Amino acid sequence: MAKTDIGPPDYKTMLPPVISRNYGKWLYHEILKPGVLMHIAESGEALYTVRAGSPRLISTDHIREICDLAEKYCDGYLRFTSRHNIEFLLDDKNKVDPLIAELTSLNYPVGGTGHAISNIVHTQGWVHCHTPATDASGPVKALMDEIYDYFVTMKLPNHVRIALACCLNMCGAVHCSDIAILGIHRTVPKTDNTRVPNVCEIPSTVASCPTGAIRGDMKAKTVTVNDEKCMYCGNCYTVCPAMPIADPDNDGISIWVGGKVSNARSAPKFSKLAIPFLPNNPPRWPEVVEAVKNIIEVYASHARKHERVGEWIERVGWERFFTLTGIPFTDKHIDDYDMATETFRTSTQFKWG
Amino acid sequence: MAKTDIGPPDYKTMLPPVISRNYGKWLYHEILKPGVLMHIAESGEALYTVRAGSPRLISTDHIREICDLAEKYCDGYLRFTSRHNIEFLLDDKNKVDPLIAELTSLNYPVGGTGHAISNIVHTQGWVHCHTPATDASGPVKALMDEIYDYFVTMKLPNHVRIALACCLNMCGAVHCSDIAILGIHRTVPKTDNTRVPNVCEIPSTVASCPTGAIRGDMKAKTVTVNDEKCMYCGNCYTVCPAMPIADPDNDGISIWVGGKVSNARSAPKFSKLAIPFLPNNPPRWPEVVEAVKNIIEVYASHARKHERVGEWIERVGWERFFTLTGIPFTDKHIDDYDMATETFRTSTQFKWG
Amino acid sequence: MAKSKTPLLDELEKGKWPSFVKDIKQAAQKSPMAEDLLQQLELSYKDKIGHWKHGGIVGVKGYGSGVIGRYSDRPDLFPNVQAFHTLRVNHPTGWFYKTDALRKLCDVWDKHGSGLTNMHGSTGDAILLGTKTEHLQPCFDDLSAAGFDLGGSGSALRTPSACVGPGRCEWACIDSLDVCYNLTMEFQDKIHRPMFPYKFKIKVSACPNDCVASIARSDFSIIGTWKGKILINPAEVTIYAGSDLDIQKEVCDLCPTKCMEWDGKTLKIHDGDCNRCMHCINLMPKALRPGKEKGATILVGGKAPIVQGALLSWVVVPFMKLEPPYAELKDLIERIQDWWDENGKSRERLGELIKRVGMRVFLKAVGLPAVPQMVKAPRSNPYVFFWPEEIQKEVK
Amino acid sequence: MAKSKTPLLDELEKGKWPSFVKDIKQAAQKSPMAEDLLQQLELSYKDKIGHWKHGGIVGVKGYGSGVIGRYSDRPDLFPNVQAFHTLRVNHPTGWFYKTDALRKLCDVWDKHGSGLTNMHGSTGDAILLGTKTEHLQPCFDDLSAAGFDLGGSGSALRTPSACVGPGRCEWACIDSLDVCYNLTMEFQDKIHRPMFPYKFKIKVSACPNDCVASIARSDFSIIGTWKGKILINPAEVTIYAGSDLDIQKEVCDLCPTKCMEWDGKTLKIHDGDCNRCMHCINLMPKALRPGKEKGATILVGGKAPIVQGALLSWVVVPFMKLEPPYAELKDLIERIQDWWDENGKSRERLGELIKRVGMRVFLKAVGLPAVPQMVKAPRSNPYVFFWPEEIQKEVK
Ligand code: SRM
Ligand code: SRM
Ligand code: SRM
Ligand code: SRM
Ligand code: SF4
Ligand code: SF4
Ligand code: SF4
Ligand code: SF4
Ligand code: SF4
Ligand code: SF4
Ligand code: SF4
Ligand code: SF4
Repeated sequence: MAKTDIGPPDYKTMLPPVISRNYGKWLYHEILKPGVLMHIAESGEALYTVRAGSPRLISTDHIREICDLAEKYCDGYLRFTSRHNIEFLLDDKNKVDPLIAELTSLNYPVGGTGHAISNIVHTQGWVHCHTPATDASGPVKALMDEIYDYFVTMKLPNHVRIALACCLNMCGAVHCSDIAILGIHRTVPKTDNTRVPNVCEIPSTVASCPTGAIRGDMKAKTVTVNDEKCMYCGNCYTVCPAMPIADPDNDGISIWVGGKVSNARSAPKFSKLAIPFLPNNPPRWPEVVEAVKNIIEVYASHARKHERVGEWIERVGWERFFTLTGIPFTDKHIDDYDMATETFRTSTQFKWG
Repeated sequence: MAKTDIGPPDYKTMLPPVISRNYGKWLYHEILKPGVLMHIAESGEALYTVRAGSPRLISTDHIREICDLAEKYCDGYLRFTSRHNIEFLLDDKNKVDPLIAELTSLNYPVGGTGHAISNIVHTQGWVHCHTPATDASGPVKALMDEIYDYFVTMKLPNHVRIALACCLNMCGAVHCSDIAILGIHRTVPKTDNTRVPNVCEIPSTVASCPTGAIRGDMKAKTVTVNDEKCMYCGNCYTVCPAMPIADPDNDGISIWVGGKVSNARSAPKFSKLAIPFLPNNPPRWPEVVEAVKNIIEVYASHARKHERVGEWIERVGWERFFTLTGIPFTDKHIDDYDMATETFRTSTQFKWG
Repeated sequence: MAKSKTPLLDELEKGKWPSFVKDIKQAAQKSPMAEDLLQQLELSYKDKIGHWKHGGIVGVKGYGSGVIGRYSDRPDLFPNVQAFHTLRVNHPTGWFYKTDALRKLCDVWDKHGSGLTNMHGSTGDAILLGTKTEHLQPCFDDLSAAGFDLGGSGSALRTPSACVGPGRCEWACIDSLDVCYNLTMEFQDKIHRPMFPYKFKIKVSACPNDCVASIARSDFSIIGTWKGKILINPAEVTIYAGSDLDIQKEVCDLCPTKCMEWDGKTLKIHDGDCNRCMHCINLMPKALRPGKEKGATILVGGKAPIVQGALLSWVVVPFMKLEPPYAELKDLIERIQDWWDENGKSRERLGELIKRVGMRVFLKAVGLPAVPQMVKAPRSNPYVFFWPEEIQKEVK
Repeated sequence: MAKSKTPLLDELEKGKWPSFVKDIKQAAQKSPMAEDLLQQLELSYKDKIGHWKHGGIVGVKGYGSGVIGRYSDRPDLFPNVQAFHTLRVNHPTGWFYKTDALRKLCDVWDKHGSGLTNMHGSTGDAILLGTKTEHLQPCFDDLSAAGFDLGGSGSALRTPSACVGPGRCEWACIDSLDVCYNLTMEFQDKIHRPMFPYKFKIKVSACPNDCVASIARSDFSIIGTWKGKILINPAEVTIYAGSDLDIQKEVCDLCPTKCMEWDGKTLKIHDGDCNRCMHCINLMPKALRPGKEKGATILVGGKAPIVQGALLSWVVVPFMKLEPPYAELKDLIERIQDWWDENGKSRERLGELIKRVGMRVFLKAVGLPAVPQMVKAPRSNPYVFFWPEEIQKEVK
């Protein structure tokens, strides 16, 4: 039988020699051009990183192609980033441009560094999950095609981190992204009380509902949803398969903005609602692509250097954000969950728009 | 029978002629010296206001004395401020100094304007209320004696608004004051279940508890308090007289800082906990007086011009506030009520102290 | 010399600040009620505990509010304060008095009560501090004859109050005194006959300095503001530049929106970015004035912590013109109170009700449009409700 | 030319960004599973709905986690994805690979699965995307032989992840890779055998830039930081001064604590006021470096919104030295997990439990002292609990 609990391969066996030699002794770095980092160690040695975009959902043959490149240019050493880009790790500066040339010829985008838009952190969608309100890979591909230029250049005020999650579970980084694309349901789960007794546990189903919309009948082993209290989070479906919530006509996408993770300048922040609903329009989700592009462009032309999306919005005010982007403000933008009152304006300080 | 619903006297009949003439047509003002305002109207006319301190709890004879002064110096016109000071309204500059001289001889403090400490907004305490955890007029008098100088001068970075409330009902301005003095109970109400059935309504008593600590027995018409969930707010006592909470040994005072009401510069803010507990030590509450004085003095020597207490603390950080004042930080400073998580530090940005 | 009966309170006659103990003693010379209050208070100072019982319901004919019942828990020791109720007398708006009115008030109170007052209570009433049950009605009758009426208490509209505003202040953007008085007169019935789920407070400040703490201490906060450019008087700016005031450091650098520019000669304000905080105007009253188009921001929900935690009022109407007879304002107040009255639980303030059911439901019910000025930031949680009609609309 | 069976997905082969559709088609050349996935996905694009059923419980021997069960709801149309489970393979810390290891992974997966992967999943695993139930165990056996192991899923410790840290980054204040790997090895059992109330995530970033989103996406966030002075290299400052960088505007003015002074020649930092946000260091990597005394800030509670709303992690230990074998760190993790395990309800994350019972109770239970660094500001509501022993103490 196979050995268990061996854990992952020791990362030390995966490090290129230049890293092993200079581990923990890096002095500074420079971004030589989009997608190319140079790290200089105390020893004076240099490490060159070439970053290439990836659709993340990749075939084994695609991985082998990456391996081929790594073997050709960097002795077989590479890594992936926390945003799923590929990084080739070179110790020879002379190989950088040839590598980039070959990557380009193979249609790998080289970039994602500095004040760029990097890869979109995303999730499974219709490819593999059971609760999605939209696809993941599709909208990501459609959007990256359109904003490709921001990946291969560094002309934004600061980097813009985009994430997509296909349902409110928010696998990924959606709740703290500069721009987040979130699949949402908008109709109440359709409970099948003939199946509930067999596949669901009543108390945990009742407990799963954040707004207390579910009433359970312990004797009949059935549940009822109070439609007015349901905000379509789908959490009951996670717990009780007899409460499917997907609805092709009413599922779609919401857009969130202004989140961040780093502690640079301002503290980490949650993303906030910008657009409550856009329709699912496969295969290229034009409304979503358009909406995100608009936000990026308004940001690009109004933010000051080094301002993240959320920092820009906080400086000019959300009133102004809605005016500048032309996005309509609705009652849905006003929080009504448990800490809602914290978001209400408790001051006469505001702008007219 | 007396006429009802006549409402208060029409304020227009109470205005001095110089105000009636220039109503709504004021151009600017100057603070001529502590306690003396000069308002200039578009017409060029001037109104002089002389502000004098008051203990608020005053006898009719004291009011008559004020009337005597008003008649002597300002044709019988005066007003009280929203912080319970007395304002003499003069149209003749020459009468200002004689009025001040007489006020001084009668021991009226003249001041409370500009960057001063004005009167302490306060409540009933042991003088008239049924739920106090401390007295109101007593601590106010003891403290004002000690910080008198800040009332009659204008040497602070900005004005400092102090308020006192004798229980968590917070009659007055305690929840948004630069410095607030708040009476607190610290022990669970002593329920008298022999009286409960007669004097209390069970459902409203149960509902009165913010933390859900009270269980009611509808049949026996009695209530039980879960000691661990009780935070001694006394709200149940308001609703149910058979649940007295006052406790001479454990009642006392807590100190709160950094609140404000004006929209000037920063938005209005709540006061935050500085000192969870100080003992009730009548007649002069030395611990309380000392603690408040310390905070004022640290503020006076560290804040920048125009910074309110809360603005100063937010600039330097609460870590620094505790270091500078020497006040110990405890687990009681960390919120654990419904929006507690909003106050937790969600960033690596902080100071060491 | 006889030993004082109030050694603890005597300590509070010392010191420079005027002493309430002196006032109680002064009243005690005429009033046995005041004398017993003094003695009971001394006992409280000794015992470190209040000696009043839980209040009972007392009042005057036709009214449900305006009187706070109070009884001593030691009537054996202090028979004259066995009953010691306060009357809340509605103050003339802005707390302006002519002495003859004040003297009448004193005379009535010397006749019927302890001779002690609070000028004023923190809601704004003239508090007549302590009398016996049998004096309440005669006292009210005499007050009424003297032109005074009671203020609110209990689950009623409480006595509205206003900053001095146009009476003296150059920054008044609305006529706070008239608005307050007009509402007070309009809503006499709501003040005197409690019929709400809980108390309801209205406070009017004529500019964002909010000298009457409207945003913190009222369910319905009316705060003056303006649209358009801050008026600049360049000549006066130059004079300030020559004075002690450091315009760059004290004014521009502290402007919260950083929308001011000062080059040592000209002061420029990017008014589109200004959030009307008042700071620059406060510091340069001769040079700067609020803009010309004036009105009020309406905020609701403010209150102290009991039961759900303290709330500051929330913007619900960014800008409303306020001119007599204030029809739009009154209509909004009525709509809000009606909705609250119908939906609020007992002892649930307006802010708590909105917190419970959601701003969305409130706005729809009272017919106000959602605007970004209502929030500091849009929601961050994805728990968004859609109205049924919106869902149908999307389905093609 | 035959009409494409996937006209909708074909649209996503266009455009410059690498296309996942191409990868699925590539895999489909070898794998009928991948082919059926493609077709089912096309159907989803047509129907605008997913075609996967609610997952079932499948796995490998001895483990409770590492596999996500998945079944098609149209097995009639797509029999090859009737079962289509993913394996979560724990990545080498920092996502570093030598190609031979990667190739082995590919070979195993071609043998047993669809030939499709996610490199990587957003928790950090190498996701092997879709295979049949009967392949799970043999696939695991081959993975194990190739030196790989599964990551976490379900109510287990999830695969910890770390930023590249000392592997490449000059700002690393802790050895993020070693800490992460060490914890991963120490807690193998907790990763593979779900025994918690819900999932538990650990992420390690070696500085406050938090390149692994630790503060937002993990229950236990370890973030490198320092004490003492930022190291300044004045010669390099001078070089920056001569470059495009506007030190005053871009660096000093954006310092959140305004603790930097620049006179055109010398850069001064008032380190006591610095909150170590990294901004100045980020902009001037050659001139500025984190201070010498290095360690980590520990924060807990971060998570996505389900059920109680999203949380960012909260500071619970402002500074902890981190050196192998990380005894203090591991001990803290164990104490926290034990307390959570004992007190957490089913599907209640650590942050939600602390939110429910209060930070005060948490700190006492795990033995951490309260310090002001834990809060943005002290409480504003007066609902303060006292411990029974404190009350006794006060009574004299
Ligand atoms: C490779 C990677 C770490 C890893 O272990 O994989 C990485 C590497 C670096 N990060 Fe990062 N960051 C990486 C994800 C992140 C993330 C996480 C994320 O995006 O999900 C963050 C937090 C994002 C956020 O705040 O929402 C992050 C926030 C930063 C920042 C802060 C920027 C800011 O102003 O907020 C810096 C500093 C800077 O860029 O000046 C930084 C700086 C850097 C530096 C310059 C550090 C260094 O000296 O080596 C590295 C090159 C940056 C570049 O791309 O220009 N890194 N960095 C990750 C690359 C992801 C990618 O493929 O694009
Ligand atoms: C008389 C009074 C209004 C009334 O109707 O009674 C009043 C009158 C003035 N206030 Fe006020 N304020 C009065 C209570 C308040 C309050 C309410 C309170 O204290 O409870 C506030 C909000 C306090 C807070 O923020 O916590 C208040 C915040 C201000 C401010 C904002 C100051 C700031 O920087 O935050 C100004 C502007 C200034 O002082 O430069 C102001 C300015 C003024 C001016 C200069 C307005 C004017 O041009 O006439 C008046 C003289 C101020 C002075 O005392 O120096 N007034 N002022 C109140 C006097 C109370 C007292 O006896 O001390
Ligand atoms: C007299 C006065 C204090 C003072 O010394 O000035 C006062 C006195 C009492 N208040 Fe108050 N409140 C007074 C202004 C306030 C204010 C300030 C304000 O109105 O600006 C507040 C905070 C603002 C607010 O309303 O939120 C205030 C918040 C409370 C509360 C908490 C209400 C809440 O929703 O949080 C209670 C508790 C209750 O209603 O059961 C309360 C209850 C009480 C009671 C009636 C106690 C009771 O349950 O019976 C007190 C009667 C004392 C007595 O024996 O006379 N009093 N009370 C003030 C009224 C005088 C006046 O009419 O002018
Ligand atoms: C595969 C992955 C998305 C991806 O495409 O990368 C994923 C996929 C699923 N997540 Fe996730 N989550 C994944 C990372 C995350 C993250 C990001 C992270 O770990 O940094 C989060 C947000 C952080 C967090 O944990 O709070 C995340 C928050 C959730 C939640 C909400 C948890 C919460 O407390 O709010 C659920 C719901 C649940 O657990 O019932 C969830 C549930 C799920 C399930 C298991 C759906 C379910 O209920 O069965 C998804 C299985 C999809 C499938 O068919 O394979 N997933 N999930 C990620 C794991 C891959 C890996 O191991 O590397
Ligand atoms: S976000 Fe939702 S639908 Fe998407 S992978 Fe995660 S759990 Fe599945
Ligand atoms: S979808 Fe969410 S809100 Fe609606 S019933 Fe299910 S758990 Fe409750
Ligand atoms: S604060 Fe409390 S004790 Fe004091 S007057 Fe108000 S209700 Fe009474
Ligand atoms: S004092 Fe407050 S917390 Fe305690 S039982 Fe009474 S209402 Fe509840
Ligand atoms: S609120 Fe404004 S208008 Fe009213 S008195 Fe204060 S400063 Fe003047
Ligand atoms: S009112 Fe306030 S925000 Fe507007 S310009 Fe003046 S200081 Fe700035
Ligand atoms: S978190 Fe800090 S140490 Fe780690 S890679 Fe990012 S910048 Fe470097
Ligand atoms: S690290 Fe941040 S806070 Fe510290 S000096 Fe640099 S910019 Fe300022």
